[in-house]
Amino acid sequence: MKVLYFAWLKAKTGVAEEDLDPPAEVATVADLMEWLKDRGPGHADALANTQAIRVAVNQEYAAPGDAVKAGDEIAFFPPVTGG
Amino acid sequence: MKVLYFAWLKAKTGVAEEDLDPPAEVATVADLMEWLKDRGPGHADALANTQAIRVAVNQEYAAPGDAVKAGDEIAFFPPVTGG
Amino acid sequence: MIRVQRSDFDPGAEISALTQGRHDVGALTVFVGLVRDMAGEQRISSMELEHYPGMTEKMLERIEAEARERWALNDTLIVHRYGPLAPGERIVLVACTSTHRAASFEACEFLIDWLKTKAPFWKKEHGPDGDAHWVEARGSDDAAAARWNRKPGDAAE
Amino acid sequence: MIRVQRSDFDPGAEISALTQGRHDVGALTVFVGLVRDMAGEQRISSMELEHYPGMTEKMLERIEAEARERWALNDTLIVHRYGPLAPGERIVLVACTSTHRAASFEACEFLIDWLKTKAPFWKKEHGPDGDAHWVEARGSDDAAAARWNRKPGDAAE
Repeated sequence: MKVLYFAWLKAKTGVAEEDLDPPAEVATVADLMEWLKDRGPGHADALANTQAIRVAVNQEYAAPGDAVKAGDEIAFFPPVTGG
Repeated sequence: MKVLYFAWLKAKTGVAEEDLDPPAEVATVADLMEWLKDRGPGHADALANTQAIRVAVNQEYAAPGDAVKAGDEIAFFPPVTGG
Repeated sequence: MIRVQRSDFDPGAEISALTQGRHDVGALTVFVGLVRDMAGEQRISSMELEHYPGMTEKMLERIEAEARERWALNDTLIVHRYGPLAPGERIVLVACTSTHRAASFEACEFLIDWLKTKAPFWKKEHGPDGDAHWVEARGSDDAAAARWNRKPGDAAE
Repeated sequence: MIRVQRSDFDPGAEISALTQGRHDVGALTVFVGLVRDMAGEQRISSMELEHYPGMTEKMLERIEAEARERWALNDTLIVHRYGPLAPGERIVLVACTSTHRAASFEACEFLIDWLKTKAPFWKKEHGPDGDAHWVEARGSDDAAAARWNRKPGDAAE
């Protein structure tokens, strides 16, 4: 599973991208966010306010209950501000 | 008084512009239109359908009841179609 | 600024002039109207655009002033051609710059809507067989322009 | 067409490419977004625009396809930059051509409204003292985008 962080989530976690292999019980976006928080204080800080975070699974916007599985590309980022 | 005709009003009257000196009883736009119709069949045809004609007095849109006087520039034209 | 001219204009150059060297423009909206080779079912081989010199400039200036009163704009530009025009040629350009996009879009649409119903231009279309007719004003243009009429008592925007 | 690029673009050239040699385009609406040197009360000395390569293109293509389904358009174009940007620089261009102006205006506004809330770009503003912050999403942008949401049962336009 490839996990990407953008904008201030990248700054807080200190990584742009990581290849991870979470345990089988990590089945949804919400599960993954909880599991990632244990990777360190930077991750915990970045993922603390779930309201402020948008998620994409395989480059499609996803909700907390959506499934994640091995091989997926999961991205965490703030609400977008382009244009 | 300078009278101008544009678009199909110019084609029907056969003139773009004429300097005229109508009698004193021609006091309004409506009076002027009636008076102009007597200038010939072209003028009568051009000015027959008052609904289809817009008028400007001194380059400002005007209504049938608006005053006209010596020295004014009066223009007759169809509804505009620029842009 | 407004310009009424026989010659073509360069949209890129007009846009550049509005934004070049400025750091206070966040949004630019531009509209360009062009001659099509069809009007409804009718084939158009050329067009003649007549105007009322003097009154045209006066009306365009007034429309522009109205836009600048209604919206917070950095700049506005109207360029309108007259004379003979072939299909594919540019007729009119309207551009507005503002700090924010909503104002630039609204003002640009307002300018072209009012111009179409108030500026004294008349189009004559020539068909491929030499037939020609004066274009009739469209009710949809009146309706578009009327969207911007203020009701009595409207607060300034 | 959509393009995501680090380099600047030439609005005049982009407009030309959409209209050159065509006789079926009656209306072109273009929006250009630029970097301002102020954000509210805050002075901006530069900006960094981050994006999500891959997803950005996918979202822009989807937004473009949605516009072309909703309106009768000749063509659409979105060009969006990323990377470092100084005040006065262009960020984004959105352009739509159509036979009629209402479609070109509406589609152009739709494209920029949806792009602003759906395309994965993030702006970081740098102040004159070296301070920097990520720009926060604005409720007014969400509201602008929501105007275009279809209610269930809406007929195709």
